[in-house]
Amino acid sequence: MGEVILTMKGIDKSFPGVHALDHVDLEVRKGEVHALMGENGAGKSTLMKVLTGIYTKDEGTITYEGKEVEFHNPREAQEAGIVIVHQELNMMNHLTVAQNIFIGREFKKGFLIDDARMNEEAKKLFDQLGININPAEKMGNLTVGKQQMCEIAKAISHEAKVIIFDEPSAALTETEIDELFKIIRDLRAKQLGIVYISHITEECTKDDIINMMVGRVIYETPKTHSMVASDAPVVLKVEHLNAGKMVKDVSFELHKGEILGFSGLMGAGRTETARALFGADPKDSGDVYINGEKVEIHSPKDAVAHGIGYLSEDRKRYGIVVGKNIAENSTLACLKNYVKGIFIDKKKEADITQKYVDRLKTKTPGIDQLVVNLSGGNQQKVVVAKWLVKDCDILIFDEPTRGIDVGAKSEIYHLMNELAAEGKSIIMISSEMPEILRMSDRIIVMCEGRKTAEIDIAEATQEKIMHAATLR
Amino acid sequence: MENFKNKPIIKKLGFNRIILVGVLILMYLLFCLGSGRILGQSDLMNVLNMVDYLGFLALGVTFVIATGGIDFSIGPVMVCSGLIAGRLLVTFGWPLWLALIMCVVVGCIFGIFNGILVSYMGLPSFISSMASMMLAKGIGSVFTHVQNSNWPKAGDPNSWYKNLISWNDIPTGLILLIIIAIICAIILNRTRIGRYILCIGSNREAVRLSGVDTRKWEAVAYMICGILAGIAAIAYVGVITQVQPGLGDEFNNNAIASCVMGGTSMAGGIASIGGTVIGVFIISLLRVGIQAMGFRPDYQYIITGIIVALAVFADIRSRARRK
Amino acid sequence: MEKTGKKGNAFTNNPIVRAIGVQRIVVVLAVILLAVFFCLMSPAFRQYSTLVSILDYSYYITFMAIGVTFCLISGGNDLSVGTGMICYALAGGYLVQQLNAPVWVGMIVTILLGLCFGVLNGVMVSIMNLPPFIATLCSMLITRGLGSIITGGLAVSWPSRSSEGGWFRSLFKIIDKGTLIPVGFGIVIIAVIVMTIVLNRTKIGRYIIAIGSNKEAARLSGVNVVKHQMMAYIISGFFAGLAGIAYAATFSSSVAPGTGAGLELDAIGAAIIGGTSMTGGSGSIIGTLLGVFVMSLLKTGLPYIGLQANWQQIITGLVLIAAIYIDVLKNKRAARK
Amino acid sequence: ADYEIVSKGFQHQYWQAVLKGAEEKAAELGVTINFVGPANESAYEEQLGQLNSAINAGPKAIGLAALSTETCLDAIADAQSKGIPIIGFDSGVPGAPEGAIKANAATNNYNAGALAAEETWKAIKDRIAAADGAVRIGISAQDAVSDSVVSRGLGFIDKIGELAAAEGYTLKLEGNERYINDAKVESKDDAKIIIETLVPAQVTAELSAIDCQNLLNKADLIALYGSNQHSAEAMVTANENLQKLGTGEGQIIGVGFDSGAVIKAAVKDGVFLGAVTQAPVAMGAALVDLLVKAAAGEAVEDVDTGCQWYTAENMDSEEIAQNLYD
Ligand SMILES: Nc1ncnc2c1ncn2[C@@H]1O[C@H](COP(=O)(O)OP(=O)(O)OP(=O)(O)O)[C@@H](O)[C@H]1O
Ligand SMILES: Nc1ncnc2c1ncn2[C@@H]1O[C@H](COP(=O)(O)OP(=O)(O)OP(=O)(O)O)[C@@H](O)[C@H]1O
Ligand SMILES: [Mg+2]
Ligand SMILES: [Mg+2]
Repeated sequence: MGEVILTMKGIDKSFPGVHALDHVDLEVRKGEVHALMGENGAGKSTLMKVLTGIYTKDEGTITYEGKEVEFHNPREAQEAGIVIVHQELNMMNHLTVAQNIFIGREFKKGFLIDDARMNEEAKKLFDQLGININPAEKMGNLTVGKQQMCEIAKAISHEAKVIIFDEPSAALTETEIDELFKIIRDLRAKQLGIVYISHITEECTKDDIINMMVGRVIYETPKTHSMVASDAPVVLKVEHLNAGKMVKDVSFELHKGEILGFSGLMGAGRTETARALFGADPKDSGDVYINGEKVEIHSPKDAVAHGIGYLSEDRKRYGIVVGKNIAENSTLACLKNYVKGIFIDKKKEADITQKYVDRLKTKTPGIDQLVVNLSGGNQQKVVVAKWLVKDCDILIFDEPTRGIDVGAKSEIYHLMNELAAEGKSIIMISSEMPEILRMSDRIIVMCEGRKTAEIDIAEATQEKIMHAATLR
Repeated sequence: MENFKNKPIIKKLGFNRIILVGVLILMYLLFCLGSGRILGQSDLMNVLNMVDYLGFLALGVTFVIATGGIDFSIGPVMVCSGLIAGRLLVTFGWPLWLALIMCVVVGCIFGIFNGILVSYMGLPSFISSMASMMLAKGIGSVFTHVQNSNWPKAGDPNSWYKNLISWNDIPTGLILLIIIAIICAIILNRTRIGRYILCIGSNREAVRLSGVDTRKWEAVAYMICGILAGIAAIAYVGVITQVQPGLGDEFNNNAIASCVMGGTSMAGGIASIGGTVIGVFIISLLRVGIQAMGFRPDYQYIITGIIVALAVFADIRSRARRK
Repeated sequence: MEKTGKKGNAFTNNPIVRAIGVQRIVVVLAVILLAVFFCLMSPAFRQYSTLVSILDYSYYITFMAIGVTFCLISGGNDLSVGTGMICYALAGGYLVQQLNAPVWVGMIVTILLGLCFGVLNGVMVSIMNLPPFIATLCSMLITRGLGSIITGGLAVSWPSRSSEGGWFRSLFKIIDKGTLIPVGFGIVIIAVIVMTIVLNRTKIGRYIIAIGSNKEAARLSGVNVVKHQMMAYIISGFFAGLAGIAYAATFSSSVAPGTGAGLELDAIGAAIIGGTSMTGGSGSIIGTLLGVFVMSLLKTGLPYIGLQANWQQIITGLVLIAAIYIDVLKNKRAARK
Repeated sequence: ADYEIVSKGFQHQYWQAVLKGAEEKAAELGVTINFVGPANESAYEEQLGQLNSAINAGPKAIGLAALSTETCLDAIADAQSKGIPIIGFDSGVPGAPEGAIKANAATNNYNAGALAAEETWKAIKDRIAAADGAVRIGISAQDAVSDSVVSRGLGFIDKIGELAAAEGYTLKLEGNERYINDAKVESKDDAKIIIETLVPAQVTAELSAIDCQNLLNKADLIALYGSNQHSAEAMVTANENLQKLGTGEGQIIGVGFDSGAVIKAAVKDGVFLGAVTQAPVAMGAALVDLLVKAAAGEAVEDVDTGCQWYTAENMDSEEIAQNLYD
């Protein structure tokens, strides 16, 4: 066993409403890969953010190279040799790849930044990693996967002693993942301490050491066969949908009371499909039928009028109106029904909001609580409530459990099954394989904007899905 | 202190609003001391002259700022309305009531125009309102051949419009302003328009994805702003009688300053009509007070600048702490 | 293009075109077209002296616009450059005219004052976290008042060409036996080159772009966001000071207090026309220079073709709307790719 | 203060000279004055606020140079009802109701414009006669709304018209409508003399200078008149590149108005033929004199504080120099 380079002891951190880290211990040794596993929202990212000074810890100690340390910002951590590949991409799209990689420590010639040298160095780095990216390209022009590789290259280019990979594989194809593991093995050989965060068990057993587990897995009883009657009517039919670069000739059907899972890698175009269907982005061609009738959807307004609701993957950006309270968010999609004369009927609004707060078990001191002050899971429930208040028959749930804690997650699963049983039809987009496998009645797999497979739950396996997801 | 802040009544009124009223009173006392006399009714009427038209402008721009936008054209639009309606009244012999309606109509047209540029064509509001400010100035000048518009003087049979602003020492203008402010507050807080406007300012995409026609409602905010600029034109001529082409920039700054001072957030989503009105009073009192104390008018700019910066800073801090 | 989502057409794919940037080519064409149009319409416009005048009146706007470009790229704005410029020129001129200080002292004071207000804006924006719009609106009010207070409300005339200290006017234009040499354009070119290098080849510029592009990412990458955001405003303040000097040097008229409001819009408009994004992260100094020329050509040219004053504003307003709309459409298309 | 004086502005030295005259006189008479003015000459409502403040301060009398009479009427009535006499100065309070203004201490701007025209005419008379086609006289005016500026333009146009008619020439008026419509001169199409008045879109040094350049660039221009300090200074700026103004052969006659370092230098260097100056110091003094008398209830009547034509030759004479300020 290698020498211990980093010890975190009794780390505790709370956010309003969420106890993200509960006295967590972690030990990192040189020349070993430490897999940090746990469900979404288990606190993995938070732990690493505490380590690198992005968040300040409430309690606990960090010992690095024998000394107790406390980093105040990522730069200090970097300088000490701890770098992090963030889960969310942290790129400046207006700068080039090389400029992004060397930001904060540019090569200089006198006063001037030596961009040529930076390009060269970046090229060397990429060659060493076996990736093919033009260092002079603008970051904004790269695909998500390539951006992720740049982020990794950036981390490696530091004189790092400890590198943390926060779910780097989520955006990568299988070949890219293989490349990544090769890189990680090289780094291990160089006696670096490596923390690898993931919640996909398979990924970690590919390598050797599993160091710790945070959080626990909570799923509904898995489905082994579709819960939908074989003669259930088709409520939504999409034919030859094309939109921009990311949606190419997508067709599918959704039955009444069905949960239709959409699987694929990040960037597969599932969100884009949903947005085009919902009218949020313009579509180029394609027909949509609801209950057998052709409908024209050009804006979310049309979609909502036809009884479709869309729960976006990026809650903060597209889901909740942060500065407003629960009641205001809940009635946003059908405020028309809550006016008396020209005035908003606050009483009626409060009643309906309270009803769904109770039904969804939203944890809040009151319905006039601002949504910003709620935890992620409860925010998600507010968005769900919005569509339930509108009484939509077709619900599109895009990554419904992303970034919410385990308890809330299981409640959302429960709720989805309940809704489906009530006869609502749900499209569930998810990047989590277990979630897809356990919740869906049928699974559609996408890759690079195309539908590559449609699998009934009875036949679905992880391998089948992964295969289809990387089918170019 | 924390206790006091958390009292329901205080929470409802807003702690910062109360502080602002305190500032207002303090300023008044300071000016009384500084000028060595009690600033009495006629001084206050003097304050009200400015409060009236500035108040309408600031109320209007509050709606636009609530959507997260900005309107730099309100001042010139106000002037343009006054010019056009005045010329129709005097040169073309339109009846007074029609001219007054024209003020509002011209303002409304500009508001709709701005709304189209920003919400339907997607131009950044800062720069597009800058362009429509040039248009308003240009159109006002072209329509009047770069002449002043002289509205009927007091005593003229056609001068009853002045009674709208002050009538036998009754500050009718203030009453009008308060009524319209209350209407604005109701629109903003109790109706669909206001709800949508605030939500758009807070998170436009989320509102759009909820099936709301955000473009329409955003345009409505600009239209309300234009209409209020038209009403401001009436208040302006009611006091000033004469409108000169090419003016207006000055008024924008004062209106926007009153608005943000009162706690309306430039980022959108948070707006306070009451705060705006208090802001208008502070800026108007500042001008009159500085004159009463015998200082050069220039100090008023400096003090306004400092007060606005501090007020917004305090607001941001208190909001950050609440989170 | 809509259909396939392929990247642009033959023109936009041309490597030279891509290197220079479509927007800039459009602006260059606009400048050339406007110039040709005015030349055709008015013989008087086709003169060397008119060209020199256009240059004369563009210097101060260019300087303001260069500074504002940095603020815009950082994701902010600077509304205080117009009144600020006048305020600094008033203070400097006051020293020279009333207190008999040498001209160079006046010039240094002008620039120093600009720097001070740059620092003030920077503190308000990056440390106090005020929205840039509000922060600079406040300093716009403050500089506006301060200028008059310094001079006691008096207009100030900087030394005329013939008098002692008039040499500073020759920094911008040499008049040698009736021959005009617009040396100021040289200064502008130098400033443009230097600031282009600062923007693209130094840490300051790089970090300002990074902050405007993604402030959080820049922070996580260890960029000192506070310092470099402040830097953008300091640069803007410095150039506003320079603009003050250029204004004093190119106009024989006295510098009047209470003026200057509205000039910042010329500068911001020029930067936007030149392709700087209102949302930060991208922009170029050369584009800004071209934008200034569009504004100046309109201002100078329209009177020459006999348009009465008031129409000029309408046309400039419409041109501005058209320019931004092209930019909006371009971005929309880019987003679709 | 015993007396409140509300001027039109502060930024031109002209007002400082008025202030100087007023202060000297006040010291002499042993009274105190408070002299205020808005930030610029477009700030109507700011001036109204100042006038109201002045009235509220309860002075013995008020001196007023109104930017806009209409705007000030209510306040004037208020002062009247409070028994505070008002004395007009500079452009005074034209069109004020009968009896509201006790007296004016003012330059007669119309006459001042006419004076500029007479002097211009002397210099261009022979050239007009010698010219083959039509000749053009340009006027650069700051605006078309302020009474004093417009009167100086109209006085100039009407006088030229009168002098031209005496020689049998006709006039054509071009440019800003106000100057065309309000002039007494009739505009004829195939006239010998064209008078073109340009007004900038906004009062900035740049736009006025561009107007002047535009005029100077016209081949048939023989004279250019700037009707206040702003416009005359713009002429100097414009001429810097064109070098067309001067008194020599083939040069264009430049005529200015008011004083200030720039215009004085232009007159001295022969760029301008000359300029008209008002007598601000005398005006200030006359104003205070009238204020004191009016407050004492004495009968007062208008004082024309006069104007003078100055050239490189006479500008150093004591009579003129006292009215020239920097
Ligand atoms: N800035 C924040 N403010 C409030 N709550 C937060 C914040 N960051 C994280 N949380 C909450 O803390 C908990 C842990 O989040 P964290 O991002 O560490 O999870 P994770 O294990 O990385 O999950 P994932 O697998 O989705 O990345 C979550 O419930 C999350 O909502
Ligand atoms: N070429 C690209 N450049 C920049 N951003 C991209 C690109 N392609 C996709 N993205 C962004 O990456 C994110 C993921 O893409 P998308 O939503 O299409 O995939 P998905 O299948 O829904 O995956 P997931 O929901 O897991 O992110 C989206 O926010 C999308 O806008
Ligand atoms: Mg995470
Ligand atoms: Mg997605």
